[in-house]
Amino acid sequence: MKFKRAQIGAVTFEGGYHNYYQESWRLLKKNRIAMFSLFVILALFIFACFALWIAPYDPNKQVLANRLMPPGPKHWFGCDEFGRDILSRCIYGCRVSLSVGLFSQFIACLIGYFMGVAAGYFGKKTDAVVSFLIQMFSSIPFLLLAMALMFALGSGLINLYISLGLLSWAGTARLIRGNVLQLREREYIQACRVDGGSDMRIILRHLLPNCIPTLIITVTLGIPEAILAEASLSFLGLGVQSPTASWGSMIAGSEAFIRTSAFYSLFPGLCIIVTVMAFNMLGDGLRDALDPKLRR
Amino acid sequence: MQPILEVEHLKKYYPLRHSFLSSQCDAVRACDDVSFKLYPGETLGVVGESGCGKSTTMKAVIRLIEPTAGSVILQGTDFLSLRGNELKQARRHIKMIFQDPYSSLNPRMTVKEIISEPLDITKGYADREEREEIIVHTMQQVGLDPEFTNRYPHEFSGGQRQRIGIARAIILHPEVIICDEPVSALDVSIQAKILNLLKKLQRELGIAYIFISHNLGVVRNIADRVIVMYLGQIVEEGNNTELFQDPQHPYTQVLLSSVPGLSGGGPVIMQGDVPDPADPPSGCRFHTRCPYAAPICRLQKPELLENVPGHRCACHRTAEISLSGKAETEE
Amino acid sequence: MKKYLIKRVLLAIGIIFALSCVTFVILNVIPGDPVALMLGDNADAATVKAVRANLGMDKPLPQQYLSWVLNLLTGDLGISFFQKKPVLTLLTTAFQYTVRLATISYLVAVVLGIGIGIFAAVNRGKIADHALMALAITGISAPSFWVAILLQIYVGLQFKVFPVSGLAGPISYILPCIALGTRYAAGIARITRTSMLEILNQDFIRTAEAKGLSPLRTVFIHALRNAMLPILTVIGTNIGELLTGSMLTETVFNIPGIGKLLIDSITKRDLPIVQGCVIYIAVVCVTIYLVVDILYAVIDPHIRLEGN
Amino acid sequence: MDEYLLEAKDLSVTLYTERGELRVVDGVSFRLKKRETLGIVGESGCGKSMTANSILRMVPAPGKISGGQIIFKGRDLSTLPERKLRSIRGKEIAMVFQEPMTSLNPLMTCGRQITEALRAHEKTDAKQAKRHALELIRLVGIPMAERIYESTPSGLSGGMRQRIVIAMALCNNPDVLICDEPTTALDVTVQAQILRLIDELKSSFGSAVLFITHDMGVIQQMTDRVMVMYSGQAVEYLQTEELFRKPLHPYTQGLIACIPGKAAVGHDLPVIKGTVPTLYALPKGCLFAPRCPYATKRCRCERPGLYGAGRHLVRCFQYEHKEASNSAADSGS
Repeated sequence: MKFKRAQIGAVTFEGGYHNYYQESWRLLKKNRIAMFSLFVILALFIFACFALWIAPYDPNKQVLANRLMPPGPKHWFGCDEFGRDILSRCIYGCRVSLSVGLFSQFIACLIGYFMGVAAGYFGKKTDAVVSFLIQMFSSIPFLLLAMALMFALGSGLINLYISLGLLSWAGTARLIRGNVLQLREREYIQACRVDGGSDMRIILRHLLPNCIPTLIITVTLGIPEAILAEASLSFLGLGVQSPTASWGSMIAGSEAFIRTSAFYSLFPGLCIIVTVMAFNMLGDGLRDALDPKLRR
Repeated sequence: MQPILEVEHLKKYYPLRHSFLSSQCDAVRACDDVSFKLYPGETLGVVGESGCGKSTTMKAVIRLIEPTAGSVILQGTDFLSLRGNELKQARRHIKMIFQDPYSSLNPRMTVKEIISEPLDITKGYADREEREEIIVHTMQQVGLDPEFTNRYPHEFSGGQRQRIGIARAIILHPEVIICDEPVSALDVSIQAKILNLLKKLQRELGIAYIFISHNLGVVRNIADRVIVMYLGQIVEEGNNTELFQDPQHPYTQVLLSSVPGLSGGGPVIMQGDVPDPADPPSGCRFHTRCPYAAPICRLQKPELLENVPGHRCACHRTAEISLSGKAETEE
Repeated sequence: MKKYLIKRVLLAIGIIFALSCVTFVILNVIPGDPVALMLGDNADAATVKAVRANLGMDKPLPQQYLSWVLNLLTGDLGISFFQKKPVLTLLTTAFQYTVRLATISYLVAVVLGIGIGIFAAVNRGKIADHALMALAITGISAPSFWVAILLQIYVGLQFKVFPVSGLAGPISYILPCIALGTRYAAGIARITRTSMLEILNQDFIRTAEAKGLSPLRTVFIHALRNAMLPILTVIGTNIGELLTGSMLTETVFNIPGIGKLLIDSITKRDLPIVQGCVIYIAVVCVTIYLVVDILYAVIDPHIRLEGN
Repeated sequence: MDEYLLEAKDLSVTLYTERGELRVVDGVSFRLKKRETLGIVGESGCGKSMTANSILRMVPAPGKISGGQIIFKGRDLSTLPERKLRSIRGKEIAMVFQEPMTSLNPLMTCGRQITEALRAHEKTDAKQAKRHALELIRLVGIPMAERIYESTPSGLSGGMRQRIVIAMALCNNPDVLICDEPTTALDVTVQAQILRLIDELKSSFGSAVLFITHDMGVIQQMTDRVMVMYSGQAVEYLQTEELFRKPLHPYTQGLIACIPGKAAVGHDLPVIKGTVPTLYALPKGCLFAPRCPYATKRCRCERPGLYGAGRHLVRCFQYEHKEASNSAADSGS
């Protein structure tokens, strides 16, 4: 059994220019799972954007005659306890999940990047403060604080973006800080110093481009976490406001009917699992393609 | 001739926060009282084993790390006292070439962006056209095809990458370049090419090199004068031929004899490892491993004395050793 | 080691203190008027005023915070607004169930996760590896409350031995434990595999092989111990998440744990319990991290030095 | 045939990468006699380390031995079952690696790492193994053996670690010791110590040594015979003293000429033009032809075989019809 793997480095590329991202894209394209996930995610975005046209019914229209109707030709996913079409609600739920994922991670990524660079590059007291904040936020389950914050703020989409974003930047900041600490010692940064380059130049021209892969990966892997958190909060009644369709709140609604209508809880759950899995697998693929450890 | 770079009593101490092993010492003396002069157009080799402080010293000279004490006079001005824009302008005259051809180039920048960075920082060009011209000319000077300007470093081999690093260093026509192990990561055949390139550039541009290397063969080939360092101090300094053919300090003798294939005789085997720089030996720092150590060596620090003109050596027993060394070779 | 210990304990105390601030701000400052939050909009002014005086909320905020923290130090978390019992008593009773549930599921998850991870790493690239990792990624992507409901539907309701609600003997822990543990088993399996692969690629593994050691010995004696550090980190950092995960599971299975208590209190808007719960869990988590960090330092002496 | 301890016949190693198959070792043969030291020298990427690793079938993952035989004491190691091969690894053939800083387990005491190697092959009790290990630690020149035995490698210098690795390699009195760039990562004075140590131990243990390095000086000091490799092929086999006196292959000549310490001070070094070809696009003819100053049309389209007589073999058409040993004068220097 040979555990060690050969390093096939120092292979010069024959013909054609390859910058880092072209090369990463080439690697990603070869990864079938990641490409399939990307396709699924694009499809989900289309569902979310064009829900109005794609959804067969109005998600909030109650038809009491259709109460808990099992899946059939007219209602593929069946109907809920108010006779609302589950398929349509799932499609609209896509909007909530994806927007929560994207916006909260955008906020988290911004805070995380600046915190991380400040800590890693300037060091000393800034670093001490930021590191303490990072430690504090990562030593308490973020869903707990999110629950408290949502309890205080009240349910609603905007509040979800804010509370999930404000509470999940610690991971990004930690990674960026580590990244910057490593990069700071690179010889090309030293070369820039020898040339008289300013801190601003180093941060913008040298650090930022080298941190972007990390940011891409953390955002991609942060989105599924945020989606799961939103689902949990909505499941507990702390997420979106009541008529809004969210996968988590749909599952919460189905809980009372598990003995009679098993299908009800099945579909929203499948939606969550497919979405979260797609982001997770794309994130894994991106990590393989972008990881600076694997390539120079 | 007026020296272009004069370093006097340069010190760099790294404070140690926890000191539970060493009793009194509270700092790593990576560079301890180093003085030397560099003349225009010459190559000064700096040799020593890893951890001897040769890199630290030179990084302190170029202010990559701020020295603890001492002075650096570059072209008559005190380099260490410069601030802000003055420092930026003075940095045009002194550049550095790094060891690792992989980590010394930013992987997200094209060759052109890398080479032109010093130019852009100092705004050392009149217009866009002149900038292009300078870049192309510099690339040709170091033997790079100007067609490669828009490529990324990872497309190049180690030797070519080192050429890019050299191009970045010479683009502003500095008077001094510090070469920090520029060929250590390269294969012999490529090493030879880079050494030849450095020599060619020196002839054409009159640059003075400080050439740091642990490879004595390389230094033997390229240097005019050589400094030997041990645990943060200079132990011997002399011109190339003298130092290699008639080393005076016992450490230099051991070092030279250790290189297989460089000297005729077999190696002098020295006992033990380099001592911990945080807790260097008293007196002469080499006495713990020196085959000629006498009681005085442990007590008193030897001065760097010029016994032969142009040849300095820090050893209490120089006279006796050179005699006994000769006696041995005659046997 | 002593120095490191002291430093680490001080840090933990600092974090708990900072978290108490954050909790207070979230629950007392952000809502504007916490009493109105508790009583709802249509409470009459007199009642609001009485409740406010009763809870000490008519004083300025810094004073409120101070008295709350001072009470915390003596173990007094206040009185439940609706149940009229000391919060601490309610919390400790409920916490026993949570601990039992979390411990059982986590132990199984850790053992299973590490085992699967090692197996997958050693069989890198083979079908078993791909299948297990596909399972693992499904595991980390499935929301635990949904898994819990599926288990109720397809196991609990089919086989009467497994109750779907409440606690009745050890057997009733099985489904909640599966629901809670899956996600962590999957996560640990993934990190174990990654970590093992990285270590198996190190030079000293090659040395071990060149010595003529058996693959079993190489993997378990040489690789596993070195791979343990990142695995231990994930195991440690997941414990906090485990507590929140168990809240969801408790709600589904109707187990009177701390999660159920918190959710019920949130629904009833019983502020003292919510506040007490958050700070209680925060203290528990910080303590667990403290223990994990110390364990870490015992395994790898380098950490102690870096900590300085 | 019996006088040879280890014999590689037409050995090939291929890396099966996603971009195609790479022949990193291409038909290399060598023989190692008892108590002899054979050097393999070449630049990075020439396949010397792969050759070393292939002997104990330790080629890293996408690579495989794709042809040839490795005969050791009458058995072919390239086809031996894994279990039997394991009883040879570390027992009859041992290895010392390049990176002393990473080739020891950072969490295991040095002593245990040595006794483990001992006990993998011999049933000895813990006490005896410890005694033996301590003896070895002293033998490789480490002071305070007892303390080192109990400590993990973390505080040790590169030289010390390499001594531990050597102690580990020698603990079962191997017949063959494979040293893969054992001193490349070390300082010269420490290198001198380690080289002396290997030399001494070689004679006291009576092992044959296969010494892989890129340093011509080390080759000169350590080896009896040399195999020069270029792009996966052996291009020249010769006695070490001949390496510096009359190298025949143009590549070897170039390699010797460009060693900086040997050349005249201050002058430009002679260089080999061009660069090593990538393994993805090897030249059709002689692998060295694009860089060779003497290349003819034939060199560019035909691969030369090994020519010469006796112990001096050269992969170059110049020597096709000559007795290699007589042709030094023609080598065009």
